[in-house]
Amino acid sequence: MKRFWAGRGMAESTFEEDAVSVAERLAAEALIIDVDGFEGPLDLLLTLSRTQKVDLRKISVLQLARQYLAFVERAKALRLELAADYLVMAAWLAFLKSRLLLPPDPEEEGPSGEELAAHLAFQLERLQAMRDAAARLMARDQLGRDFFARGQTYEVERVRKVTYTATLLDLMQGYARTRTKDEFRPFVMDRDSVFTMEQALERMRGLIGYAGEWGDLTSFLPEGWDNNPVRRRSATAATFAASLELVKEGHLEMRQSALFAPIQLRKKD
Amino acid sequence: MSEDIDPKEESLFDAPLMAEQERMIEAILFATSEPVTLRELESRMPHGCDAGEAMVHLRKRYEGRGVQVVKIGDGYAIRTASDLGFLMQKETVEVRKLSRAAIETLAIIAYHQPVTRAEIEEIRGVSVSRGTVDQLLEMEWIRFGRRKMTPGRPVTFVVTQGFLDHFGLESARDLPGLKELRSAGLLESRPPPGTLPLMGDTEEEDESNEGQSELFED
Amino acid sequence: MSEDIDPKEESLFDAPLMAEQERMIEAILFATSEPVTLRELESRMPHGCDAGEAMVHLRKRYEGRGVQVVKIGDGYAIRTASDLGFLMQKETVEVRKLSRAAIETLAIIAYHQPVTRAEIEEIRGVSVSRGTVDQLLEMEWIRFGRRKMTPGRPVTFVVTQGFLDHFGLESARDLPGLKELRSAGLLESRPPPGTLPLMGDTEEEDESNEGQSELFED
Repeated sequence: MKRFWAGRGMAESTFEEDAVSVAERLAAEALIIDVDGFEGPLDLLLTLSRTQKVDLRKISVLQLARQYLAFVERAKALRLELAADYLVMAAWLAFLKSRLLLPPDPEEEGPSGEELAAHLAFQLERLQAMRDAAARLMARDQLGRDFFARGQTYEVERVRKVTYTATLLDLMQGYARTRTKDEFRPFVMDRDSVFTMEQALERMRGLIGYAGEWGDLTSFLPEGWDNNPVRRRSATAATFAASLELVKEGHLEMRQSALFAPIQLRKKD
Repeated sequence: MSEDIDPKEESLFDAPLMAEQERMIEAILFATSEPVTLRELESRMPHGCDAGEAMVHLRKRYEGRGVQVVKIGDGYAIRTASDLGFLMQKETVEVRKLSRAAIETLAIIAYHQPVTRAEIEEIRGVSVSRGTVDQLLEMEWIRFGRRKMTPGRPVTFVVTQGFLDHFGLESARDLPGLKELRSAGLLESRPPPGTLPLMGDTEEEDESNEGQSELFED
Repeated sequence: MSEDIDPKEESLFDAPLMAEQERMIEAILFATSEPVTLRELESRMPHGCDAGEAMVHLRKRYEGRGVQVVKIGDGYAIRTASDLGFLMQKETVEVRKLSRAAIETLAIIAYHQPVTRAEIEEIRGVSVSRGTVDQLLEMEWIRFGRRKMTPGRPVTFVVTQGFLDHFGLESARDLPGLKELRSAGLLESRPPPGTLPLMGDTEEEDESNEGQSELFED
């Protein structure tokens, strides 16, 4: 196939340079009307290749590239928006065209124009083959249309066993559900910044022995907990709650002289 | 019609051969869930068929076979021979959909195996009821794996061959990851009620991929 | 009863006679709409039965009849003869209309299995549209195969027994035109020389070379 491409490529470069026929232009115009009907550039190329009326194995990729580029040009002239992948293909085909037309540069790395063209032809042939295969498949006799399964499956009343079932989709969606639930998990407070009432109670029990005189609640806060507001609030709340607990137990007295005034504590004798 | 037409030629335009008619009623009785009357049979067969006569042949053909053509009211149906009823016990299963809790638990076991109960609870965010695990064990979709080498040496759960068979998987490794589920359009197209669309949370994905390959290394 | 023990009576404790076994599998197949494997059949039959041999007899018996015993993957099922479909308008279920993309994707999976999503996209030249794969999964015509042993270990798709059943195929090897396509090299996944702009995910491009004909190897 490679040899074939080499010969063809050279011949065309000599005689057919940029000779886009009127028929091709007309064909491109007709296709543009239907641009939404194509499933991507490969599908469009396959449709264009049919105008060559040859076996896909003998198709002229150079000619095809010209047809495609003509199509894109027409679309531009008509100010039609083409999806990006159509333009990517156009750029690639323009590159391929230049490779096919220029004599091969022995210095240059990478695949030759003929190799690239052969691969594109292979892709088109394979896509066409899959379409034909799909058509043959759908033309087969089908269950429930041409042949039939048992209408009545057996039912016996005597034994009744319950089984549970689930489909693969259920399973996968169930998993996705649990994994995405992370975002909903109830807020768990960062324990680094929480001074618990249990901690405060333990601390206060140790301290009240020394609290013979009225002292401000804030002076009972643990060390290092007043440097940031979150920690300070937590420590204050816990210490206050612990103090109330100790008042209830009869170990402590509390007072506050006015609304929002400092809260004071002392040991109860 | 002229007298001298060969009766054989006439038959080309007549009803199909009796053997054909017998095939026809056989196929209809097989595919139909309810008993079928002779009238219904004839209305579905080509013009001129005699379902009654075909039925006589068909019933004879099935005499002594594993299934029989029986008359039920005005209709006919194919039924299992009564002496073979014992073979049919498996057909009487009632199939119910697995509960959401069970599906989620099962999914977590499949994706994270071997996994402990505590780990399942951590992932689901709720405690796993005993009944759920028992049900999955009883269905033989999960079984106990090796104990974890962590304090308390908790038991782990893994999925069984029966699980793989049911879900048409060759191994639990073939289950698609979150990223693949999403790119295959399996998540967006029908989001289960009450779920947020999946965010492009790549960190989470990496985590789950990592976890998975780790778990499946043997 | 006579004093001499008849050898036939002894056989009560052996496997049933082959004619009996044939009746049994006939009854089971008639009662079930899904294909049943020989193993399943034997698990339901008395000990010592040979479902395989009984199947040979049964298939012969139904040759040319209105219903036939067909092989589908590993299983067997009874289906109506396809030339009698015209009698069945009543039973015809409206098969969900598949889009052209879905049909092509299905064909590519059937002929190229196990195949990755990236390979499907390479063949079709467009990305697999959302919903196509999950529609095929939901119809239970495709399922996940083994992951490819290539970077990223992408999931693969293969066709199911349900697919074979629906299209009356005994195995994926019997797909129409498979041999011709293979000998024409059209089922190969040729690496593109350099880069073509047609691929789906660039990261997955290079994975298409291995394991292609795994399922079809004889």
